Amino acid sequence: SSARDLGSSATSTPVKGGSVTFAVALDAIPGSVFQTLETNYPWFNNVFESLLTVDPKDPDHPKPLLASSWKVSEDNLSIDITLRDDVTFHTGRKMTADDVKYSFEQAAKPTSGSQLSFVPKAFQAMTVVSPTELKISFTGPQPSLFDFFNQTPIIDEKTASGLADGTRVTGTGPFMFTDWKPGASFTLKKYERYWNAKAVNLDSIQYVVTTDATALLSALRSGRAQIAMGITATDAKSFDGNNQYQVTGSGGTFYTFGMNTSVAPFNNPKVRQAVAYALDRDRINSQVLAKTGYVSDLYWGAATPGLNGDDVTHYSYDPDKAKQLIQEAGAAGATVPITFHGNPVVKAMFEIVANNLTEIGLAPQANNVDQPTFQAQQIAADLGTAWLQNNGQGGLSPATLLNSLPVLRKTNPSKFVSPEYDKRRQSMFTATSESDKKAALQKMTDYVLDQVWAAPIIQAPSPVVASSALHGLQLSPRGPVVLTEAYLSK
Amino acid sequence: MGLALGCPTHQVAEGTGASAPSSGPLVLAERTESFVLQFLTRKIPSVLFVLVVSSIVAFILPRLAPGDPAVVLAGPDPSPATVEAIRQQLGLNLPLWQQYLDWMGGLLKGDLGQSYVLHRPVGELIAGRLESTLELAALAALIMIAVGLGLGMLGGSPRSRWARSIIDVFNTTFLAVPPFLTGLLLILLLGIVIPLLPVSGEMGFFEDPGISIQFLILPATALALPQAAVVARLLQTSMLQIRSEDFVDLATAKGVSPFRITHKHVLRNSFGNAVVVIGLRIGELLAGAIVVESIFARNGLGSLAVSSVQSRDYLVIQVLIMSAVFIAVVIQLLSEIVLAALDPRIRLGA
Amino acid sequence: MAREPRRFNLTASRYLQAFRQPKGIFAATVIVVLTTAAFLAPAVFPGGYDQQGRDALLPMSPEHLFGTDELGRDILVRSLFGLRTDLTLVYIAAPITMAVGTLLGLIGFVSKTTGTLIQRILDVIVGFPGLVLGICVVLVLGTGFPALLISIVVIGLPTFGRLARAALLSQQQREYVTAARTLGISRSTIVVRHLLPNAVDAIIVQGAVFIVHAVFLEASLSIVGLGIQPPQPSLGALLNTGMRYITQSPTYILGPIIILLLLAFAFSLLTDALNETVNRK
Amino acid sequence: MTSDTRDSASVREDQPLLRVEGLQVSFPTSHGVVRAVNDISFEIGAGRILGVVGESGSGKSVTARSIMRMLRAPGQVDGGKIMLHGRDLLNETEATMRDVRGKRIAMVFQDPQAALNPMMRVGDQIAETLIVHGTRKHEARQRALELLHKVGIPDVERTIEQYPHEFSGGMRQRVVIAIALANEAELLIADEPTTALDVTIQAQILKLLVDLRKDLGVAIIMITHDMGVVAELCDEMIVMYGGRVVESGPVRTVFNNPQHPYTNALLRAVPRIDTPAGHALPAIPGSPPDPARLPGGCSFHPRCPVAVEKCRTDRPPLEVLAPSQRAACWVSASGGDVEALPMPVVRTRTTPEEPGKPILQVENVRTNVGKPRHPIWAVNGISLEVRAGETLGVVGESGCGKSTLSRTIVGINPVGEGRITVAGRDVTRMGKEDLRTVTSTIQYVFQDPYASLNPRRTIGQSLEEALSVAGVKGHAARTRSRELLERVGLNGDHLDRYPYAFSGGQRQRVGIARALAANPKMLICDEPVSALDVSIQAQIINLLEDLRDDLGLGYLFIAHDLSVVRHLSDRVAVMYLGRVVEMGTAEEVYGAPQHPYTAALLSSTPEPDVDARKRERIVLAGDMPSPANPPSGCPFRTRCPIGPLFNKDREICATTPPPLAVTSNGQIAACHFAGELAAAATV
Ligand SMILES: Nc1ncnc2c1ncn2[C@@H]1O[C@H](COP(=O)(O)OP(=O)(O)OP(=O)(O)O)[C@@H](O)[C@H]1O
Ligand SMILES: Nc1ncnc2c1ncn2[C@@H]1O[C@H](COP(=O)(O)OP(=O)(O)OP(=O)(O)O)[C@@H](O)[C@H]1O
Ligand SMILES: [Mg+2]
Ligand SMILES: [Mg+2]
Repeated sequence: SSARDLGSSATSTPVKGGSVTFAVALDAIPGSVFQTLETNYPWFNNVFESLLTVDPKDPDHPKPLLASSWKVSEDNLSIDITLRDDVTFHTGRKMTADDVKYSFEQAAKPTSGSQLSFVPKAFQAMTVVSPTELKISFTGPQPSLFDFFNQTPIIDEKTASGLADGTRVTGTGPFMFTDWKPGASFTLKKYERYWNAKAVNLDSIQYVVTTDATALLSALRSGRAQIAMGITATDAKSFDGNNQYQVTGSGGTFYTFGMNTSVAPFNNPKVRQAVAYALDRDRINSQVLAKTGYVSDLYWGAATPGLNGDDVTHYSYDPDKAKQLIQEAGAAGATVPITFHGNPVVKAMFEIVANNLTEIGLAPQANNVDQPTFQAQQIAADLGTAWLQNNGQGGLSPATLLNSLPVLRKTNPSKFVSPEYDKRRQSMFTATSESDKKAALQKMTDYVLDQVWAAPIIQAPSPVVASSALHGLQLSPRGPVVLTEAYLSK
Repeated sequence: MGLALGCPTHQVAEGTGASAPSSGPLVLAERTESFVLQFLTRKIPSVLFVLVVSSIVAFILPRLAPGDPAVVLAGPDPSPATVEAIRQQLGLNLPLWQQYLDWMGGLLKGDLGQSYVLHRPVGELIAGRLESTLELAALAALIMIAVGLGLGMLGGSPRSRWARSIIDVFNTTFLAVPPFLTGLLLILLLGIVIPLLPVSGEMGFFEDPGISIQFLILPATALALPQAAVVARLLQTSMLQIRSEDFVDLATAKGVSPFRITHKHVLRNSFGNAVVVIGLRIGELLAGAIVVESIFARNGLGSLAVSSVQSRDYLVIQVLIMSAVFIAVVIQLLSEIVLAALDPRIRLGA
Repeated sequence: MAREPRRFNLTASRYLQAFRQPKGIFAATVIVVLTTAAFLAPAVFPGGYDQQGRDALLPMSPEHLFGTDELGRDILVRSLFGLRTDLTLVYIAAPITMAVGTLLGLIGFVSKTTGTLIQRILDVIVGFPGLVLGICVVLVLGTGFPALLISIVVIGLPTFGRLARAALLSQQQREYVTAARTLGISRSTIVVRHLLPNAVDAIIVQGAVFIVHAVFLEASLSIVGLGIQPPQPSLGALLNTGMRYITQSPTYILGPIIILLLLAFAFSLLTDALNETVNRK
Repeated sequence: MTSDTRDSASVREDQPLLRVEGLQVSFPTSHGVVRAVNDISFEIGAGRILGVVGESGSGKSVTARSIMRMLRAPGQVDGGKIMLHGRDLLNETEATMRDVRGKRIAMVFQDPQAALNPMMRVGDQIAETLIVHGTRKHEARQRALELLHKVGIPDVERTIEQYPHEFSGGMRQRVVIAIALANEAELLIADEPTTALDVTIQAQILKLLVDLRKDLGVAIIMITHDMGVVAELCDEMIVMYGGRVVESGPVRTVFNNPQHPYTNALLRAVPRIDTPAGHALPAIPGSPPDPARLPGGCSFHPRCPVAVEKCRTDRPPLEVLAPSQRAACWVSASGGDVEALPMPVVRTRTTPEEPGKPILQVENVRTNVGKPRHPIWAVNGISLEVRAGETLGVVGESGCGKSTLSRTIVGINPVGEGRITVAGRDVTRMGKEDLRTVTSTIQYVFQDPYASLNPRRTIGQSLEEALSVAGVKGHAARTRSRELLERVGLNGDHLDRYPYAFSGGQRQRVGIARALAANPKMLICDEPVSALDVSIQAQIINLLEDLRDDLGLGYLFIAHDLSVVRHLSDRVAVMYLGRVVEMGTAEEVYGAPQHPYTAALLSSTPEPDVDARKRERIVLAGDMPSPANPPSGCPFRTRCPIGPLFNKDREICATTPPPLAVTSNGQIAACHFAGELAAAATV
């Protein structure tokens, strides 16, 4: 499989049965099934499944999951999907094309909070041809269609109302969500009638919410938990070289430095470029993320098909050049209030960023707010002059990101609007041939690098530390930790 | 800080003019009961006032902060439309007074409301976290009472200078050092330098009492010691002061031994004060639990309070604040009643 | 019959008596040394508190007495600057709280209903868990120095309001107050001229206690991330960050803890010394 | 019931019960060593009563505590012996002392309010004394019942279960005495056992002590500063001054022929009931010495009217100067006359025949000190008036409403009913203007000179504050303050001193100066001398008299000491339970008291006169009822010696409150049977 498999190299054969304790820093939020939430990574895709899975490295060739096959029409304006016929919900009811349609309709609603809701909104019609066949038509090409299929769980209409309070969380996946004590714990129990039940090894997974980083560590060290997520990168690093543990990461969070292009000094692209040069990304990587991050000047990874590798390191750390640019722009000494929220990683990042900006002659100021405040300000497009932002949308295709990532949206917090940007976006969406896509991406990349209204700082996965007795974990840059085939060796 | 103690009322027992109250245990009990009732009736207006104002503040304050549950529910990168839709769904677009009245109406019916963010009944959420905090507070209260009374009595007894200076150092240190710092020191000392006890996490007492206690010892101690110092200091001062009263002299003049004087005369008279402080300190324990829970990574009510503030889960915050205020009021009333029960001079009605 | 009277004199020199005893001398020395070190820090370390380096999380060493933090900054320097922040905060907050609190406590002697109302409102504040109230205030006002200042003041008000009222109530029973009334002196004058000066003792002693409490309040708010904003250090913020590295670098939080302990101990002794001076027979 | 239960081996017939020899006690304090007791010696035989008198600070209590080995820290015995039956208590172990305390020597303290454990039932407190000395529990309780009965507490089965706060002061003192008697101690040390009590209660307690001595043969050391108590009760006496015994001997000889000028002065400085006013009191100048700075030589010399040069330099020894009488005085040792006190001025003043307009008129005033819905009438329908230059004395037991009356007059307590007129203006409503009239006309002198001055303001500030109300400000105020200080006999340079720098008497002078600041026409003096030592008391009384005569002031003089009131007053009102029960000129009221209460008060007052002992006293039973719960009919009927308690047929007293009316001999009293006791009370 394309996803990173942990422990699969081990020679042991899978052991059936057993229970794993998963220490997580954040509680589940089952009410938000359509949102991509880091909170839900540890359990979500063990309970819910989507139609297919997309490998970021090969986005054009997804793997089937609940859909057994699909066919996009020649004109790129419709798709025929064929579903597996052996899938049942945890209630025992058979999953049909109606459920898929229902799920997509829900995702389209504004209240779903789906980052990809722009995709179903553009659906012209969804026709249930047969219980296993669904036809969807659209008005224009849908470059983000597979990303949407990949991200959107198929939910049970009958029990959908139980999602909000977590009392009935019904998916089609290998495990059932039970015993939720908000803020404290929940359990996944093996679903015996899972369509691929023979692949499932574990009987249950206990999730223990452990908000404190040290507590997470001690849970792992003491053997109370076999796997943990939410450990800081620096803590995770302390397991390096200890062969009782395996350290890896899942998902990918974008950390960006956003700038308001409608006010001084960032209305001047030179200042923005100066900032991009000033950021000491490597230091941030080593001191804040214990080198687990991936330094990039772009939102799409170096592995993105069609990308020129050098672009990723376009802005290497160059304070002198940055200082010079600032001088040229006449922005020396400008105060830069930076809004950020209380996440410790962001906070540490802020300290280095502020230090970097001071170095080049700007005067940064801290404006630390809590998460809801930050979001409220973001929604109101009122984040001030500059801000630090993090978005967990690693692994999506560039065309999808242009719509789903707030900084890249047409209406973005940076208030960056230009006809040129619109034009280049459009060509990203409409390109269908490989070469067109490649050309569009290159043009977009050049433009984004030149204008840098939001300077990417780093992309980092969330560290996952597991006991080396735990095998068969599936992790991906998209985030979810899949334990379908996981087992504990004796 | 202190309660207004009822003035000792002097009653004339001799002389036929004064109608001396008939006594006997039964009559006395009845009288006490009616005094308690009278006392409570007299207190009702001010208690109500405090509760109502608290409810208004608890309602308004979190809502003044930017962001609301809709923003939290809308996920990481929402659009304004999404947020607005969720707001509608939650009823957050209703006028404030209406939301307030709805909440109060629910409260009066015993309905604590539903969490906006978790969509669970608030009562259930709180119940889920209660055990952790109760265990912590209970053990801390035990330690506080044991250490506080123990040291207080030692300090208030005629001891060598030596013993008293040790107690003084303890008191001075812990009076100044809050639970939060005590906790950090304990973590460093007993968790890191000599790793004896787990420094974070927890386990329900009924799941495994042994392990549960291991997790509890450090946070409970951290929480208890500063309060114990307050109790000890107060008991000591009060005992030393009582010791200089004339009736202690009279007891000495009767030939009573120092030990008996301490127990029968000094302690008994200092106890009322001690009870009041212990009552107030238990309130402080609960308040201090917030930070201690955060340091020792316990999922109790404190962390629920902090996280619900951070997720703008209004109803949860409101109910938690109201519970805290309610507990404070009850403790205050209780300690006044207990004090009156302990001290024959104090009449609750007065 | 007649007892030896208490020796009084109104001037500040009365409180200076506290510094005649060993306790007071020790407390004063520590406080003066810490305060001086804190406020001279910018002069001694012209590089400021944000000299970042690549040597992160170093243990204690001669170059870095308290080690370095996660961004390679010297923790001693940051602790001193942090102390400076904290002391600035509390040296401003404490007098304001004492003055406003006392004033609120006083009002009851001029207008009974307003006084009762204020006491009830203070009861409300007391009922609130301090930290939650602090968090709410900071959230409403936004983080930063002024918001922190206000939340410390708000949380401290009831202590002084109630204390002042209690002290005044006990003074009010005294015969010299009756004496002033029979002279025909107005209530407000009596409050200011007679009651207040005699209630000041209790307030000053409590003030010394409050300074330490205020520092810890800042620390508690920092634990929740709403204290002083980075990169400006505060003792609470240092502890907060240090806590995260407690396994990798246990000495990280040691520096700030030592300073906090010294501060707390000194003010506790000062309180004792003041108390003894004030209550001296 | 004598010594048969005791260790007879320790009783040696040739030894007195207790002999103190050369006792020295000091208190090393931060301000220097206080030598509280300097080499004192005395003895007391079985069954005797020894009076110990002396002013405040003379070391009486310290002596008593030394005998019990109960000195307060940092006190220490520096020398001497305390021989109980020939064994030195100072050499005994603490455990032995515990056996001695409460079993062989018992003690009664001054303040019955404070001497009982408030949290312990009285029965338990008595029983404890027995239990710690080995009695079994139920026996102890039985004995406690007997003891309570013996000290005259009624209804013991019930009262034994009560707490001290449910007892009145007099009853508490009885309980303390019961505790002292529990183990049949041979010696009872009573440290001012009646100082805190009313005369009526004092009479009860003194009678109890006399009876106990008669019944049990217990010896008593009676510490007091009241010469009257000594005269009435004691066999021998010692007089202490500055930590030394200055005179000792049998009471009769010492009273009739004092050998020390201090004893003489003490005897003369007290006003007497039986001597009419007109003379200034022969006050002792100055104030008692500070034991930390005792004057050299005879410590009394700075105040002594007959001191010679030798007194300043050499300390006189305590010598036998008359049969069985010792004194420490160079003058009397050399045969000089110690009775030569500066002869007081004879006042020429007579009561103004045609007094001016009344300054103050109080008509049927009632004052509620309780809640509006549950009134407690502490002042219950009082009418009186005060004219310029005239003194109206108000007497009555503690709690009868004297202070409430005066507080009502100056507007501190609101008038419940009735009318108050000040300087012709109806001020009942006490509006702003009314208050201005009141404060400019009437000023107040308080009882406690320590409490009535703000400790944090200088004397000057206090005076200037008072002056500013009267409109005198700035430089003029300063000058006037000096004048005022000098007027009350203080040094005008002391304006910048704080109150603590003054003695009690000096402070009271400051209080008076402050009251005079507003040029009032009248002073209300609420027990202005009762907190002061006898010698100081006389000074203040003289000062008040001078001021009255010089400034033509009217006085409302409140006191519970009948002699003082008699000395000062032109007219007297006797209060009981919020009402005036008798009113008239001092001569009338003291000469022929019409109300049985007045008669009882007069009869209860101990006179510093050994011959008065033969007098049959009227001792009232019980205490004054609470104003919250007044008896029906005549308020005094529950204690009245001629009322329904003793004459069953006098039902009228229980049903009809007697009006304040003219009695058969033309005086005014509120009694249905006025005048019946007039003869019994007068000497
Ligand atoms: N604990 C103490 N510390 C210091 N000095 C003391 C102490 N107790 C008594 N003294 C000193 O001893 C002196 C004598 O005190 P004592 O109590 O015997 O006087 P007294 O004659 O009983 O007076 P009073 O009539 O006021 O009771 C006092 O002047 C006081 O200064
Ligand atoms: N605030 C009050 N509440 C209840 N009872 C009161 C109050 N003030 C006074 N009294 C009662 O009123 C009565 C009269 O008190 P007041 O002080 O006038 O007596 P007094 O004659 O001055 O006594 P003393 O000689 O002890 O000074 C007392 O029985 C007292 O208990
Ligand atoms: Mg005495
Ligand atoms: Mg009085």
